[in-house]
Amino acid sequence: MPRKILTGNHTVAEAVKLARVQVIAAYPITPQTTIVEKLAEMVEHGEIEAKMIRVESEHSALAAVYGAAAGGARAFTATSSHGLLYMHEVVWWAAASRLPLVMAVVTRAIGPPWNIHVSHEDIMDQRDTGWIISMAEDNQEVLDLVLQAFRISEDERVYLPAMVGLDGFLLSHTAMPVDVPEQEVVDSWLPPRLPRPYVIEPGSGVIMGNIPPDEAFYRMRHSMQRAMYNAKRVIEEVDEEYYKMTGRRYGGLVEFYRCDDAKYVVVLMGTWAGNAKEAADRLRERGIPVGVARIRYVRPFPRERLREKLLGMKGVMVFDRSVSMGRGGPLHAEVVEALEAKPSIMGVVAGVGGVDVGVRDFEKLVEDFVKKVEEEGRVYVNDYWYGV
Amino acid sequence: MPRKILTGNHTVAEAVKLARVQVIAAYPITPQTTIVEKLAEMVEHGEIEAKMIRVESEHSALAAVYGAAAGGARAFTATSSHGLLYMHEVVWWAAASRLPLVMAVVTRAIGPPWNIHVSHEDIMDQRDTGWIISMAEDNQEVLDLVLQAFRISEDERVYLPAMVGLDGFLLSHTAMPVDVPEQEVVDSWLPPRLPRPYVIEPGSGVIMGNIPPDEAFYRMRHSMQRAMYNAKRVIEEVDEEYYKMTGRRYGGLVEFYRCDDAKYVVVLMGTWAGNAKEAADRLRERGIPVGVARIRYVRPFPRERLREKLLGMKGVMVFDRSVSMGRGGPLHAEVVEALEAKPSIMGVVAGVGGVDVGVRDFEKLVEDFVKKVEEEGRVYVNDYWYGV
Amino acid sequence: MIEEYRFHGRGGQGAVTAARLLVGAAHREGRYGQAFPHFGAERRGAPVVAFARISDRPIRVHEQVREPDVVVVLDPTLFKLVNVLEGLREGGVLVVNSKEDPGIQGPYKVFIVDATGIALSLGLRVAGWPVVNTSILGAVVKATGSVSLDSVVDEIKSNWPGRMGEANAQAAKLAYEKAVRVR
Amino acid sequence: MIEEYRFHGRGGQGAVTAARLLVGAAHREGRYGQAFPHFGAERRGAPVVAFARISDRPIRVHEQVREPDVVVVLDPTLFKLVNVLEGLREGGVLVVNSKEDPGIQGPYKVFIVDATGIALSLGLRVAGWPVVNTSILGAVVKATGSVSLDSVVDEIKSNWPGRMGEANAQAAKLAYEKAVRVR
Amino acid sequence: MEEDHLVLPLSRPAPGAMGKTGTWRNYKPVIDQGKCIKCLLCWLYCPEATIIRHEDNSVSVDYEYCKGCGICANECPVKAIEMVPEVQGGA
Amino acid sequence: MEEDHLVLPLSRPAPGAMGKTGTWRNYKPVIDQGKCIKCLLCWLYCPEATIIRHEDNSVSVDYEYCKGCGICANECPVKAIEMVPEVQGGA
Amino acid sequence: MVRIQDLPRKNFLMPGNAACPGCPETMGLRYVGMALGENAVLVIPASCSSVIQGIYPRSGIGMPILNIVFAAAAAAASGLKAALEIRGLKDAQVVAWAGDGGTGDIGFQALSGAAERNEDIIYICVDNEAYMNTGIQRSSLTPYGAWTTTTWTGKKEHKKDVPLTLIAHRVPYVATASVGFPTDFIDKLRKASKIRGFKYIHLHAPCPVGWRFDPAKTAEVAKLAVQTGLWILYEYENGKFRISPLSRPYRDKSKRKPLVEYIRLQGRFRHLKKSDIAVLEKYVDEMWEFYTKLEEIYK
Amino acid sequence: MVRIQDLPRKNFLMPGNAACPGCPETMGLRYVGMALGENAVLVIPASCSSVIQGIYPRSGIGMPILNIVFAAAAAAASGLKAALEIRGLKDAQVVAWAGDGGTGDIGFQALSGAAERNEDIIYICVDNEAYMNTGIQRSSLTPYGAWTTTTWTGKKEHKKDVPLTLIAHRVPYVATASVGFPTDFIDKLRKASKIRGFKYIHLHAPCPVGWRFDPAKTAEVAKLAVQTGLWILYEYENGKFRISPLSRPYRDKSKRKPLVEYIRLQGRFRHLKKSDIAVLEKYVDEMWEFYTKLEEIYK
Ligand SMILES: Cc1ncc(C[n+]2csc(CCOP(=O)(O)OP(=O)(O)O)c2C)c(N)n1
Ligand SMILES: Cc1ncc(C[n+]2csc(CCOP(=O)(O)OP(=O)(O)O)c2C)c(N)n1
Ligand code: SF4
Ligand code: SF4
Ligand code: SF4
Ligand code: SF4
Ligand code: SF4
Ligand code: SF4
Ligand SMILES: [Mg+2]
Ligand SMILES: [Mg+2]
Repeated sequence: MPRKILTGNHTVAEAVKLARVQVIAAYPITPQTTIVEKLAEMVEHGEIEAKMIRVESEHSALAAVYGAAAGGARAFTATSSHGLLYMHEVVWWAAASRLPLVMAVVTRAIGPPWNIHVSHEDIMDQRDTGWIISMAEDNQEVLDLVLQAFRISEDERVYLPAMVGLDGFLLSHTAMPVDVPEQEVVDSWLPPRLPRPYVIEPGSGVIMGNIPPDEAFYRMRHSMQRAMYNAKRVIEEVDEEYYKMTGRRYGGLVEFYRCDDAKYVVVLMGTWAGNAKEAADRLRERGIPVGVARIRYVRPFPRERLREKLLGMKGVMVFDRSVSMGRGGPLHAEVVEALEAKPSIMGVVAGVGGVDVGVRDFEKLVEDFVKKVEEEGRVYVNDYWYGV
Repeated sequence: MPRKILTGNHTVAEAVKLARVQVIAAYPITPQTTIVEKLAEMVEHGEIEAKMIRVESEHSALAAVYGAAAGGARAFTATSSHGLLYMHEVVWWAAASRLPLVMAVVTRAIGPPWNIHVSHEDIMDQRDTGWIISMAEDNQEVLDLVLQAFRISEDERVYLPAMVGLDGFLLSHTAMPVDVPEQEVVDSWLPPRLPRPYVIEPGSGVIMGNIPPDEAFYRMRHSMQRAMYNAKRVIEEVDEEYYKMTGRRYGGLVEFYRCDDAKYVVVLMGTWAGNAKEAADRLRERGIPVGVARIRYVRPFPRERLREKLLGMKGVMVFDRSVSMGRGGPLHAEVVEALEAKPSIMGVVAGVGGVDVGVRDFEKLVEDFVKKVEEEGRVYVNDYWYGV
Repeated sequence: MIEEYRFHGRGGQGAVTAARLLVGAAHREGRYGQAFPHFGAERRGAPVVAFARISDRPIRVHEQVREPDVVVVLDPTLFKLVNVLEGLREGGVLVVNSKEDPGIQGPYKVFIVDATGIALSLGLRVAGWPVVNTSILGAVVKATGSVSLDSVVDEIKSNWPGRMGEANAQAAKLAYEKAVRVR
Repeated sequence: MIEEYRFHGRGGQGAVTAARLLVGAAHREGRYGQAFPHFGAERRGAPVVAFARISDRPIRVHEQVREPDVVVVLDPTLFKLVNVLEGLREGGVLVVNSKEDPGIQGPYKVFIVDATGIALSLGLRVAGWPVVNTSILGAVVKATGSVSLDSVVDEIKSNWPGRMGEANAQAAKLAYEKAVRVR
Repeated sequence: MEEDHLVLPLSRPAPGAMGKTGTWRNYKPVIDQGKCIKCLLCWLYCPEATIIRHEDNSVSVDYEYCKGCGICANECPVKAIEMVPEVQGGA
Repeated sequence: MEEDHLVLPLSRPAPGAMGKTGTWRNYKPVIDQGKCIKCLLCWLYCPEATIIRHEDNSVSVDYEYCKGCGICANECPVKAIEMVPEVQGGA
Repeated sequence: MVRIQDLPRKNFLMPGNAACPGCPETMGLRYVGMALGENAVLVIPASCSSVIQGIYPRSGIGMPILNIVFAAAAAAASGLKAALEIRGLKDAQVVAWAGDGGTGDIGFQALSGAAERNEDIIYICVDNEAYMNTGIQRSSLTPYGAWTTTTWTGKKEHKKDVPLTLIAHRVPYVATASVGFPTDFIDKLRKASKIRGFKYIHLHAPCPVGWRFDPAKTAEVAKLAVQTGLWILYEYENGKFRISPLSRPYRDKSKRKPLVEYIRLQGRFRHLKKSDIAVLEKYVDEMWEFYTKLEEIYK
Repeated sequence: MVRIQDLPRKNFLMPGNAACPGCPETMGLRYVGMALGENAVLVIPASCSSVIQGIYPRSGIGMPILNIVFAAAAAAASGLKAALEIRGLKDAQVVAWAGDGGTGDIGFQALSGAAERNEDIIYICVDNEAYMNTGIQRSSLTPYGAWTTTTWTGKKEHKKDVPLTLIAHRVPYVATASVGFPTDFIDKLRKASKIRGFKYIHLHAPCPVGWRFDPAKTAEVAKLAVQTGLWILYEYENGKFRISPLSRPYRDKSKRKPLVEYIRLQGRFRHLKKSDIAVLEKYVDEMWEFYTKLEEIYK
């Protein structure tokens, strides 16, 4: 496996090439630009047999690769910050279409004022949309995550698009050693994309997206959530398979660094996890038992894994490189949720897509909940979907 | 105060008229459309002295009213679902510009498949952006929230744009009685907009949005969060003032319905709260002590108010009319966060906008945290901003 | 107590307007109400549904009317197409625009009125279609007594000032007179 | 131990490339490295900064180099514009493209080399500017001994195959020979 | 086979995606086969594809779905189609 | 007075928003006032506004910020401006 | 021009769909099916045509469809075409089918981008001159004077000339068509399907609901638009512009039917004053003058 | 044409800004200040000009600026103008200042919308024929054959003719200009400032960094574009189109300098083959033929 010195962005391009992507569309934005440039170069020089669509905006970039995915091709795009916001509508659309697709997101701050540097607002802003969302710590992981994203996204238990986040400049423009697997090795593990779960083509007789009854809509959304839950398993599996192939594994949804004997844990995601690990080592040298839980996948969110490991800790510190204004760090709230709160709590997802939820529905649901609490003492449910 | 039978959308238009809005730009989308139609009618018939810009998309709709706000006018737009997603980039931009602005969001599901019915994905998707976000239960509250939104948004302690959510069809297309205050009454309470916090005009010498050092950027973001915290107070104040003027008050950030003696509480937002209250009454008749906490403001999120009231409850049930795919209901996570989790937890917001956070920063922060936990036994911090 | 109404009509017949007028009439009497369409694409001629609630107290319920007290059918042909009786409570009221007894079985009060005929007799047409939504409201008043005919008439007139209002109000009055209970 | 480098240059001089080549050379010796620019708009002629880290173990730290072990100055005029010594560790190394001793005070080792002269003597110019980033690397090797001259030469050649590579490699070699410690 | 995690937003072409739209009709097109010259204009213009074109290019109406718009009658060059009120509603 | 909750993204026009850009220069425009015919073309074309136009329409250079692009010299119709290498760096 | 009798019998529009009676969009969809048959794959942004499909799990349109967000028809079609091509399905005709709003307003950028890249797709704008799906709001293609629910006193600006902007993009093929003249439309579609690169067809589609006329008159109104000279049928093909035979007579103003015949049928123009009508009449004359000259330029 | 001596002395561009040496955008900004003075208020989408402003809390541009997201210049300017107008500041000239990418690609829709609504603003496209701020990627306005970092072997399509599409919108004023001819540009700006409604000016702005030429030659290259006939200066004003005096001589092909003089100065064209140059030469001839005829149409 040849090792190369690559920037994060060129690593993305290498991975896209290894994945034998067929259609690429992307729009330049700092600090993602060198991905587009490199891919354009590869396509023009025949290093990769793909069609590149030089779109006029990010909305069109994602719409184009989405169209390509609907047409059965393996497709890829990349963006950052305002580009991601500008395509946001299509981000939602692509996920609910259940088409496999991969996008690299080079994380960057959102203006005003203009700022091209790293920040996680852009990628965290996508957390509701139904995309698998992963975050790399270094360029090696960038390569591995991009390749794995195709596998996960195209897995029949998942069929959701996948985003791979890499930190702007910290990875995108930092050159570091990356083991690049041979094409044959990747080929053996990542076969050509199958025309699944459906393809829009002459004769397919398939219409994607016309109006359903509200209840059917709600079921579709529930099925996305199921696919997310499936993805948790798939991600861990892929991590193992990949290990067999390359000798590298990361721990699936979360990487726990020195957490086994820790009393305090730092939770975060992205490149600065390296700094946190280094800091943990130093603190340990000084007798403070610190570990790091690096969230590799924001979506599906590793609630169970975190809970398992962190519930017994004395202190948990969540670092957010973004903020949900008027509340706080988005990872923070979700980590706290994973560690549960004091009263019995049940989260109900209902009424989505207009499904009528009336007085009697509430009455029944609350009554059942009360009964359960009274019987079981303490109840905790994350997302109960009513009537599905 | 004349009472009229109005749909939610026509209520919005009445409120916009009463607020003497000067510039309107909006793009039609079901179920928001009748707002635009009514406003167009009012403008063309001279019932309101405003300029209406009939834009070609929502991205432009928000950009236009944003431009108008930058030019010192009181400005308004309205949208829904895909419209909100399409303008999402400008939603972010407008907030960080710190310009007062009001937008009505008629909540609706996001496709595919196409679905025009109520769902909260669209408005919840905006929760990171820095907008004040409120949700109405009925059309009376729609009117009141829109009027109050101008006050809050233009308050010098806040200067953030404000969104008012009303549920698609459930309110937008449902006619019900609304007490409409007289113009003079509103005028006395909502004076013309002042050219604050800044105006872009000849001679102003003001440049909005050029590149800052990362640390300045981080400070700007922190200042938005401060403004959000200020808004909590301002919202409660405005609720009181409004009460003096109209005899109506709602409880500020959260309305607690029969929570004082409740053991179980349903938490939710929007129109279906009415159903939940009705259900609570029925359950109480059957001896089950249920209350309802209706979140009126998703942003700023009423952490403290919820905590105060709900921490001692036996059971809390959070209803989300949307889902953050791969996690669960977004309200759910935030309510749980407000009720804290088991270990000591500290949320840190850092590194935003590229501010370098290195090994020693981690080391110091973690050490301080550990010290605090060891000293105080249990620590809980929502958003610690490092170095601001 | 909340009275719940369901209106069946066809796209273009103004079922939603009928619901709104009814609520407006109740409002004139100091009562509370709620009127809303069934939220779908309304196509000319296609079966449509609208709802209303009326109560002495403010209404905070927001759900579809699942068990109406009153069902109003603006077009008798709808009997063949949809189950207009769905969920109608025992003892509930059915008001039908029809010349003849639709022959309904069940524990309901049934009223009929020839709203089409009344509309046509008064020249009430829009785009060739007889306007039956105002006339049938007269029959609803007769059948339920929930609001007064005067309130309905006032509401109609304030909605369409001038000649249009007069004619529509007249239709409601005529329907009030002519409506008969057949069951 | 991680060695940390900071390169000072001007937009167009290739400070980032120098950092990358250095890391590439280390990589040839089985070591690990990291090279990155300071993230701002790079304008021709404007002062720019780049960083590198080299270590025997994989590097997981991702922060700006705050206390470099080695500072490399590609353009002597920069002394007047920026504090190139900022954070340089005690005992650290300063490598300067200069004909004369810059007269630095402090606990540092200072090396100079006339990289500009070397570049021009070999005809190494791009858009009129002398290419100093490859030549100065030779001096860095001499000053630090962290990587071998061979590795640097190989790295240069594999970056620019052909004549360009040869000339640049030659520049590095010459600089290696000519660099002198002045403090 | 629809799996729990894979309820897709996919439809298939089929008549009646909005139900039996023949019920929307107030007027009903009736073709006078005697007058008809088989020009197929009604077939061409019918927005519903509810003019049935037979092997011999004679035409008839699919009343289950015909919405009664009247375009066929309007376009028939020999006035072979009459719009007849349905018993109900119309006037 | 900047309040904690109101750190605005606002700037004001001022020279040196990118620092003393004169330091970017490799070549320096030197005007030969004897040759100069005060045509103002250098002033007009200078992309930096660093040709100073005096009351009498004579011109001089603001070396603190002039980036040394050479446009003034290139456009001067009488070649009254020469680009002289700065001691440093240039060649 | 193709003879009606020779048109294929197969239906690509399903009866029982959700269109209003007398809908011009369903008419147009039928012609697309007749012209392109099994090869057509549609990309449909938000519009009446998204609703016309009816309720899941059925569809009232009998061609494969990728429904797409409002602004993205041309972009999604570009990607879909790329995929089908790279997969070897060379015969597939990817057709973007968008309303006037989805074409001239919110989808204009994606359209322009695809045109500039010369994507090998057919883009059809089905122009009913307003946002009909949301209930008759003004679009940039609404004509001067027309009432809509966002222009209660009539629109103040003239109709945006989208096909002309496409000609300004110098794409291989631009044509105008009308649901009043199906065979002309079908001919143009078939021609387009044989050209490589970007093809744009602008289909005039009078809507009884939005324009307020009797649904029986959809085709009649469409034909009147051409016969009064308001809507000019033409083709721009590889740099050559020519007015189509069906419109050619109306170069001669005296051959044109009076514009008021067209206007009077439509409720949306009811409030027009004489002076407004004069504005529209002048507009027609100017268009003819302009397009006649354009024939000269692009000869 | 205004005399240089009569141009105002006041600087609206601050020295020490963040532009590269030899930047055409700063040149253009200076002329905007000279032409419109204190009345100008700029709306600037993402572009080199957003960076040129330098670092907070200073600004290298001496006019009030609303920076705005990439796609929204024309829309934000529309709103800003509405506000200033409703507040009684009638003299304010709201100027959208956008790059070729922000104009012809991602901002094209907002531009078209504002044009159709005939907003009373001046929209200037500063055209350096690529995305320079992100490091020289292709835009739709990049010319045929040019190397960029997304067209390594040269762009395959011709430059999108954005001003022509604006003429197709029939707005009150469309003009082309060049940083090589500042007084012509200033004249056009001043004329535009007196016209009510939408004004579009397309400013050709050769960029030394992106086009790979010596920064001393920015004005020279700009002038050559006009003198070789590649860039035609013209005005379209209230339905009349005329080629500007500075370009008029080049109607006569023999008066044009050879295109290769222009091409040879630029690194981005280094790889061009003879046949590519022929394509560009043909393009110039065709443009002249077309625009000369357009003068006939819009006389
Ligand atoms: C981003 C976005 N904005 C608005 C809408 C709402 N919308 C759906 S269809 C439509 C109008 C379509 O008009 P047009 O393109 O002319 O097609 P028509 O309905 O007339 O067929 C609108 C405004 C939407 N779906 N998405
Ligand atoms: C939505 C969005 N996409 C991409 C970018 C990144 N971006 C900023 S400026 C720019 C290029 C601008 O090109 P142009 O408009 O030609 O202006 P120039 O830089 O050439 O002056 C790009 C792609 C952005 N800021 N926002
Ligand atoms: S009435 Fe209309 S729908 Fe029915 S057959 Fe005739 S044209 Fe078709
Ligand atoms: S249009 Fe008339 S004549 Fe022609 S086929 Fe139909 S019914 Fe026969
Ligand atoms: S060299 Fe360039 S920046 Fe300096 S004065 Fe001359 S034109 Fe201006
Ligand atoms: S261009 Fe030359 S002659 Fe003209 S003012 Fe400048 S220096 Fe003098
Ligand atoms: S509104 Fe018009 S275009 Fe839309 S479905 Fe109805 S008839 Fe067709
Ligand atoms: S890249 Fe070109 S346009 Fe941009 S700032 Fe530099 S010189 Fe100016
Ligand atoms: Mg339309
Ligand atoms: Mg550009």
